[in-house]
Amino acid sequence: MQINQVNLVNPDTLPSLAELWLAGPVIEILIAALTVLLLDLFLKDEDKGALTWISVLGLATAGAMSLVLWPSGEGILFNSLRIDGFSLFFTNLLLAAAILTLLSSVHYLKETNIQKGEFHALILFSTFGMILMAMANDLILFFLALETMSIGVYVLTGMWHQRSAAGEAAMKYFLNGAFASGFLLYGIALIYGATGSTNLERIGDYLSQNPLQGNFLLITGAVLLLIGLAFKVAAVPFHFWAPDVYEGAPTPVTGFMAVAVKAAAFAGWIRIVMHQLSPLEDQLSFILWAIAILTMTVGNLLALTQSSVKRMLAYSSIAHAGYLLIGVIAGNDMGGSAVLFYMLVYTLMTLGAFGVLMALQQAGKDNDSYQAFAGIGFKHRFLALAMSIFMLSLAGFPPFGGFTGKFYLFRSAVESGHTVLSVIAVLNSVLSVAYYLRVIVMMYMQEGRGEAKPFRRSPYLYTAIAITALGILWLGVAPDFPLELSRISIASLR
Amino acid sequence: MESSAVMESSSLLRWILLVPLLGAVINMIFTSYRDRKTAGWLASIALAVSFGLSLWIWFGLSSGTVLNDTLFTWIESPPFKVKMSLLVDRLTLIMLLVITGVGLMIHIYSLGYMGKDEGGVRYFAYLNLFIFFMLLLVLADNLLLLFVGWEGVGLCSYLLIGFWYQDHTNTIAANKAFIVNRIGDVCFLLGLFLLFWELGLKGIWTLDFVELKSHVHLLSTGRITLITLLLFAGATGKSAQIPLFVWLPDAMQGPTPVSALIHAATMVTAGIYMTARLHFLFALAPATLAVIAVIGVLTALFAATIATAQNDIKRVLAYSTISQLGYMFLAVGVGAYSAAVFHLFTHAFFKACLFLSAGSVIHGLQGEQDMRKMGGLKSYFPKTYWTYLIAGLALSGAPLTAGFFSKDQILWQTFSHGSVLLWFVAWGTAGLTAFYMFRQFFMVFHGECKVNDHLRAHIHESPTVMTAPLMILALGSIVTGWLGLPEYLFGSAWDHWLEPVFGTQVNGHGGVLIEILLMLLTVGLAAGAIYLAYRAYSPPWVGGLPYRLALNKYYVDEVYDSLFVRPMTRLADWFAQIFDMAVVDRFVNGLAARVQASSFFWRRLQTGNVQHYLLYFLAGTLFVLGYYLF
Amino acid sequence: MNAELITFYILATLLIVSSLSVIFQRNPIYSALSLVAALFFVAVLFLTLQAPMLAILQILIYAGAIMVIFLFVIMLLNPDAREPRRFLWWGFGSLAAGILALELIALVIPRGAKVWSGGGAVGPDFGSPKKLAESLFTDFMLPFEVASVLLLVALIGIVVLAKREA
Amino acid sequence: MTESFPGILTLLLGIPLLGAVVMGFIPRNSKGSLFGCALFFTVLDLLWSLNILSRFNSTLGEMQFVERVAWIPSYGVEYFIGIDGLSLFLILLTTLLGPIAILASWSIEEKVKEFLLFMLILQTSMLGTLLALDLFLFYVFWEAMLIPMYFIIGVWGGPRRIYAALKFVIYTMSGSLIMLIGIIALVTTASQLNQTTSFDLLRLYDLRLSFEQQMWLFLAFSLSFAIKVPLFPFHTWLPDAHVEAPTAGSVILAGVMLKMGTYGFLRFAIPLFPDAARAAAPFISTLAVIGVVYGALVAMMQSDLKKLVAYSSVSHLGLVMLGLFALNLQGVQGAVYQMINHGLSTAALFLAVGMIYERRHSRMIADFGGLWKVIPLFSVIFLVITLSSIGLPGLNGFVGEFLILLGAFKNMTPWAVVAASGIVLAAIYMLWMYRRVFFGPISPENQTLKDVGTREIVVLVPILVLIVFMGIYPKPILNRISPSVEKIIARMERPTTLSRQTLEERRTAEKEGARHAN
Amino acid sequence: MLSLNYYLALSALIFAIGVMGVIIRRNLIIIMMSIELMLNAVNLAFVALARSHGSMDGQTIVVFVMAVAAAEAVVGLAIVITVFRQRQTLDPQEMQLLKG
Repeated sequence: MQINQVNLVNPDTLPSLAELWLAGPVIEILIAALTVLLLDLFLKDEDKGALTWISVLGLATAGAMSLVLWPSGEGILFNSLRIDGFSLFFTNLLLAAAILTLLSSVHYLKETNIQKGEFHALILFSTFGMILMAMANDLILFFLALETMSIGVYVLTGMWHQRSAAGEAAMKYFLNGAFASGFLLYGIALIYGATGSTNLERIGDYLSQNPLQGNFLLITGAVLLLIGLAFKVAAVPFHFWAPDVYEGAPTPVTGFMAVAVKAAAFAGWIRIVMHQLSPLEDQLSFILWAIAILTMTVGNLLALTQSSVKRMLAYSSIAHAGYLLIGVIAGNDMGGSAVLFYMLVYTLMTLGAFGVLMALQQAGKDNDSYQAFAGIGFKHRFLALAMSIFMLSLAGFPPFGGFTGKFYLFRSAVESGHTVLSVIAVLNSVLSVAYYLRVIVMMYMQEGRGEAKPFRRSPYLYTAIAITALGILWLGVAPDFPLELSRISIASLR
Repeated sequence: MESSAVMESSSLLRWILLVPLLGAVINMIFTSYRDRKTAGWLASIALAVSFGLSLWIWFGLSSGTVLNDTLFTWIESPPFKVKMSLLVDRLTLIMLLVITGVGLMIHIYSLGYMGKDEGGVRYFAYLNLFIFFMLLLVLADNLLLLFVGWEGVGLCSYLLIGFWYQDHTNTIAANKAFIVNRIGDVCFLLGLFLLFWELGLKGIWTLDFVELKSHVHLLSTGRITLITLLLFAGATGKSAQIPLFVWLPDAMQGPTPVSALIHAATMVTAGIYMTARLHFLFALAPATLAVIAVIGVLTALFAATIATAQNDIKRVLAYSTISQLGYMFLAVGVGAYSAAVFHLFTHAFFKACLFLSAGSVIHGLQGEQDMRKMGGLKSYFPKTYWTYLIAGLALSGAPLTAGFFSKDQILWQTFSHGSVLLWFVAWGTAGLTAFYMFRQFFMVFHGECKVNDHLRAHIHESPTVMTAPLMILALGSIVTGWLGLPEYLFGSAWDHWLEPVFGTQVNGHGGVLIEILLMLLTVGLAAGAIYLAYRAYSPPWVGGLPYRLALNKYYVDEVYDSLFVRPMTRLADWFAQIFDMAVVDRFVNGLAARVQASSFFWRRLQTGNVQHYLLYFLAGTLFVLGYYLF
Repeated sequence: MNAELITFYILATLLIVSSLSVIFQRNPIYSALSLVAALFFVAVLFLTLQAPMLAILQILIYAGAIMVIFLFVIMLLNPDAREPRRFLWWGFGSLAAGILALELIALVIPRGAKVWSGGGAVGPDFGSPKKLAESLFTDFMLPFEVASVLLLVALIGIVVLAKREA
Repeated sequence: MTESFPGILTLLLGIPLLGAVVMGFIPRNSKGSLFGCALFFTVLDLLWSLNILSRFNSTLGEMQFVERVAWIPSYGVEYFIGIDGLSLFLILLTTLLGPIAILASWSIEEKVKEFLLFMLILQTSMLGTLLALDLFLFYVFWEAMLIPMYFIIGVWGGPRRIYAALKFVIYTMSGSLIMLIGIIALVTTASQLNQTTSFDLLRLYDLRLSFEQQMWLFLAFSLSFAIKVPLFPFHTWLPDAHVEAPTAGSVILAGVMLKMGTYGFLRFAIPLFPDAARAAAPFISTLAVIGVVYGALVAMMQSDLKKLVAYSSVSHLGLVMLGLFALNLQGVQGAVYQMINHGLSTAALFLAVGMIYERRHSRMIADFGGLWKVIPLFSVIFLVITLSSIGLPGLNGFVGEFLILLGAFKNMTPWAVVAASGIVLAAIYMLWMYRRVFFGPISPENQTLKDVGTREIVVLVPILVLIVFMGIYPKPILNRISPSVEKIIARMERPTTLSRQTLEERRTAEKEGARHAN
Repeated sequence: MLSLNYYLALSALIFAIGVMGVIIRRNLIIIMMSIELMLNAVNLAFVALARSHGSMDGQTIVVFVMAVAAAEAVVGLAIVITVFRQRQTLDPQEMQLLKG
């Protein structure tokens, strides 16, 4: 009887085929994920290499579809998804991150006995969640997508059974994540309470039509939402999970977390906080400001004295979240596009760096201390060169993408009058130079203690590293095209 | 250099300069391929050419003509512009002849003196280089080019003092000479800057002597006083006056011909030359002139007293040089430029002769310089003895010698200038001069021979190549004086010769009678002093406090050491060892360390306990919410 | 005081007490049972808010399904019930939580701003399964689908995590 | 007079880079051909720069051989390079020192290929810094310089190389990043005033900023440049870097890199913010003069030859700074001239010290003495360099020092007087060092040292020739410098900035305009 | 009809109790139950707000929250089981391999 009643719903309100077609890229990822899951059951162990190809193919197809299919500025499926340049940008960014992660993890998985089928499927599902986060035009959809992504990543973190740190990391991540989800959800509830809707556009309408001064319900909601997002990007003081989890997780997952999760969260940050909640800018700016400064300072300060490169990269990713927040604070279009551009650069730099860490992995164990890098500079030139590029780019040296990105971020901050913020960021950059260069010191200026055995030659991994390194160079030397892309993407939000 | 002087261009001038430079360069480049003898002859010939050219000019230069040779623009930074340009007037010509003439003698002498030294080639290269810079100094037509020569001769002096570089005392002396000179040079530069900009304020942008001369009257007296004082401070360095004289005695560490050429005849007189060259400027600053006169006479007295107590044959002569330079500055101070230059001229001869004679003795004694270990050498050095005597007499102002006329003129000018006190001190100093000179003479050539037996067997008179220049210089020590006879005799050819440069010197009050009286007083004093020296080879006050003071050079070196050198090195040491590391660098490194320490500190928050993390999370939330509550 | 309010107070007290009991029980099983009680009281509160369908779901899903898993895991692991209690830490925790409650209440209870006043009129079928379904399959169709993916992911997750090594 | 894009300056930049690419194809173990390749390309670059010199129009103060291509249009960034009298000779200095430094590194046996690659990249980035007329481009090159230098010090340096390299990079970077904010703020302000975003230096010159803005921006820029110079008290990275760097590194560092700081002041900080520069002149001059005296005093007490030379650089560059902030033709021209002088003489000193080090494996002054006896030719060369460094008239150092002091004396007499004492102090420490190394009795372990070989003579002679030539005939150089300097001076003397009030008015008007547009 | 404020206050209180449980308890399972409490508090708020707005959205959302809660609970418990297998404890404070 219930079912009949549902059927009574006016068919016109049901999504048309065209709309579903527009959702094709997202669905395509799901299809790929399910295919992988199914095939995993039937394939013999030695044939499981095919899974990588299927996943990559699926992701690439999704990307291609998105490029071909997506027009600009449409809301589909009851206006809960928005298809615009911004979605397009993040979709492809996230797909690229996923592809690179999969490519670089091929040998890692083999060495560590992590179940290949599930790993691929989970990466795909998480990517699906992330893309929805970037596209979501509805807070509840956003929350669900975020949970899809999170649960996928919790599991990925804990997948490596032999390593007890992985279980611990998963536990920490999960507890923190669930805790933060609670706050996020509470924030959504309050916003819903204040505005009567979870749809971003309707919230936007409400904000533009009603006085905001003293509307504490709304502000509290926004703040709690902010905290939830801050947790996801590992902003201080909601960052404590990050170093432990990044260190404990399998390296490919760490890279994926550091990049894709952060990117998706920033997508939400831009679409929700920067764009739809922009009328609240005055109320939120101080909090954002404080969080940004704390984030970069704490991230850089604590990265300084780490002895594990992996953990250093974890702190460095915290610091970078702080830099990215500068763009959010700037609040103008330039700030938004700076975040997008920097996100792109950051993705390449960080994935590349974690890729090199994976290459150093030995005999099923992570080999991520600074010592592991000692003396590889003139023995394994390609890896060392790539790592140098990543480190220099992370530190913000020209002519690498990291510099261009930072430049753009600072520029947006100065333009919007936040010169002090950018000065603090710059001082932080100086701090960061110390620990990034320490890796280079290890590689080129110190002798290895005979630990560095011949690394596994993994064509996939090396390809991924080469792609990221070249990408960084490209973004540093000829950034015009991606800059223009990021600018168009941000403009499409309006 | 009257304003009416005719300017003539002559490209001859540059060759006077370039030939010695060429000699120096050739010798320098081929140091290792050339034997000493060829090098020496090459150097001497180069100088001879310069000398010849100078003579040529001397014969050709008519009264009131100034020769000019412009090579190229050197430094240009509008409105500042300085040319590489040479100028010869009569003053320059005198200097040219002194430098090339006396220089030639000393070169020839060096052939014998340095003939066996292994660094002979280098020596002659340096010597020629020195001549080049000295000629540049006197030929320069502007103040900056003069300064180039000024510093250049300092360099050569440095190189030559430290010629025997393997001995630390030599090179320390060389450094001292250069650095003390530099202090003066800096003052000189500052004076030059001041002059340039002050004139610039009046719209005149120049450092050319000719143009300066016609424009300096635009400046205020106060400014000129400051400028001239600074320039004079430069001169005290180069010409070894109080307070910067300390380097000259030490400079005697160089080879003796070098002492003769650089530290007696030419370089040290650069200060005199400079003031004479800029007499139009100094003339406008009576206060400066007074300072110069006082410093000059004090230096003369001071150095002379020290000379009476010294036992090193060359040091006596060195202090004597300082003292004589003091006389010259006294002359400058009382406005008697012509007399100053005249004394410079005669002094070049007899002091060079003295030094070379002393060198001859040292050479014969295989390097012994302590007069207490000499004595009775008359028979061993028959020629040197006589040249030494003649030059010594000239220095002491014995009648009819060169020194007699030139020194007398200074004394008379001082007196007639109205400064009786200055005259009196200068007069007394003349007595001291005769005393120390003949104390030295008697200690070296008379009395009992204290040379040890081993050495005595090898004592020999110097070869002709050394004694011939001695004799020529000795001759010069007598006849050059006759160029400047007093008014009451035949009048001074010298003053007439220099009239185009300095104008007519007006020597006012007094009169012939007083002049002759004063002259007699001087001669008498000198004679008495010589007698005293003959009686007691050492001063009667040996052992007394004044003697000890004089023997130890009034502890000036020590005083400077504790006043300037040691505080500075201590300060430098403190800067280098403590301040730079413990303050400046510590600040930088300390900051880094502080950051690192705080990194370790804050890392402790990351306990690994997940519930701590959650509490921090909560605390963050509470703060954020609290911000909106309050 | 009307009846509604009294009911509310009673339910609230019960809910708070059972919630506190969840976190203060030493034995996880008692905690779990307290949680069931708490969930039940929430369901009753749902009823007072005209959400009958949700109340049913609450009891079915939460008390029925989720809590069973909890109890199952507790039995499976049979953890040592003795848990060290550190009072300083408890003090911190309770203080912080107390402040949180105060801050939330202070912020959420609107001070003077009359954005809305509770209790608008609603239709009689408000909260009915039909209404819920309508909402679920129109405006929230995509979230619904995503929720299914979410559950699938969770499924894969537990398989991956809990399966023992071969 | 804009040239078409790959013009002669681009070629100048490109030749070393091309060399680096070509070198990529040379096998790692053939040291000879690696060096040959590096030398070929650096010498080619030198010849090309001489070609530029010959085509340079000495009467113009404007930029010449300008090339301008859009690079990142969305930033408003252009590839905009050009050359004028200020940069011309620094460029020649760079191209000259390039092959010399490479030739001087012959003794490097390990990792030759990488070393030469870094040298070539360094060359390009230094040239780029000097050529760039776009602030962004400038900054890119400015920072890019650090990387190869970091490697050169860190990999091929002495025992404390890591510390030194890290200190060098971090110290320099902390300054330059502040400058980055300065650049951004400047461009942002400019774009608010002009409605277009451009990093074009020449257009930014015409910007009229309020005094307060100028002051802040000047501060940001000067901090970066002051660290690079290095101005007292930001100098402590220098001795460490110099001591630890290999010879070629020291040569480039002292010869070219330090000039980037002073060049930065001259090209950017002073003309962009003339009022602030004028107001800050006493302060900066004070630091400069302290640097002159302090550097000299500290140098005096050093027992390590390289450290001594390093501190002498502090002293010398203090003088250059004084000249720059004399803000008159003589001072600035002298400063530019002195930059080149210092580049030559200090580079030569480091080369010479490197040569001794190769022979004796020590840089301690105390280990030497009486070297003249065994290596007279080397001693003479060293003497000439020493004399150039202490500013003996007739050698290059004098011309620069003289002009600087002359200029400084006019505008800031007391500073000039104190700085003049630096001349005395320079003589003291240099000659003292010279005496202790080359004079005195010789110790047995120094008996067997070899005099300079052909390669070393080839390395040193060009510098010596220039030292003498520039001392005697500076006119062709000064003539080419002065029009550009005059332009800067003229810029300093243009009517001062708009009053703040007008500026505020203008800004509010713009804001309103923007609001209406929305 | 009661004022919304009562429900919101109650929700906040329960949320805080949940938070408190998460922080102070040293048993992973109880911590997870506390998280469930937090989510229920939010649910309560949603339903109350839905009622006051008169819109069904809030109630629908609660359905999703339940789904999320279920998913989190199972995954969380799976993680707890893994960790327990490795460490034989449920005390999060004894899991401090990763720190600094």
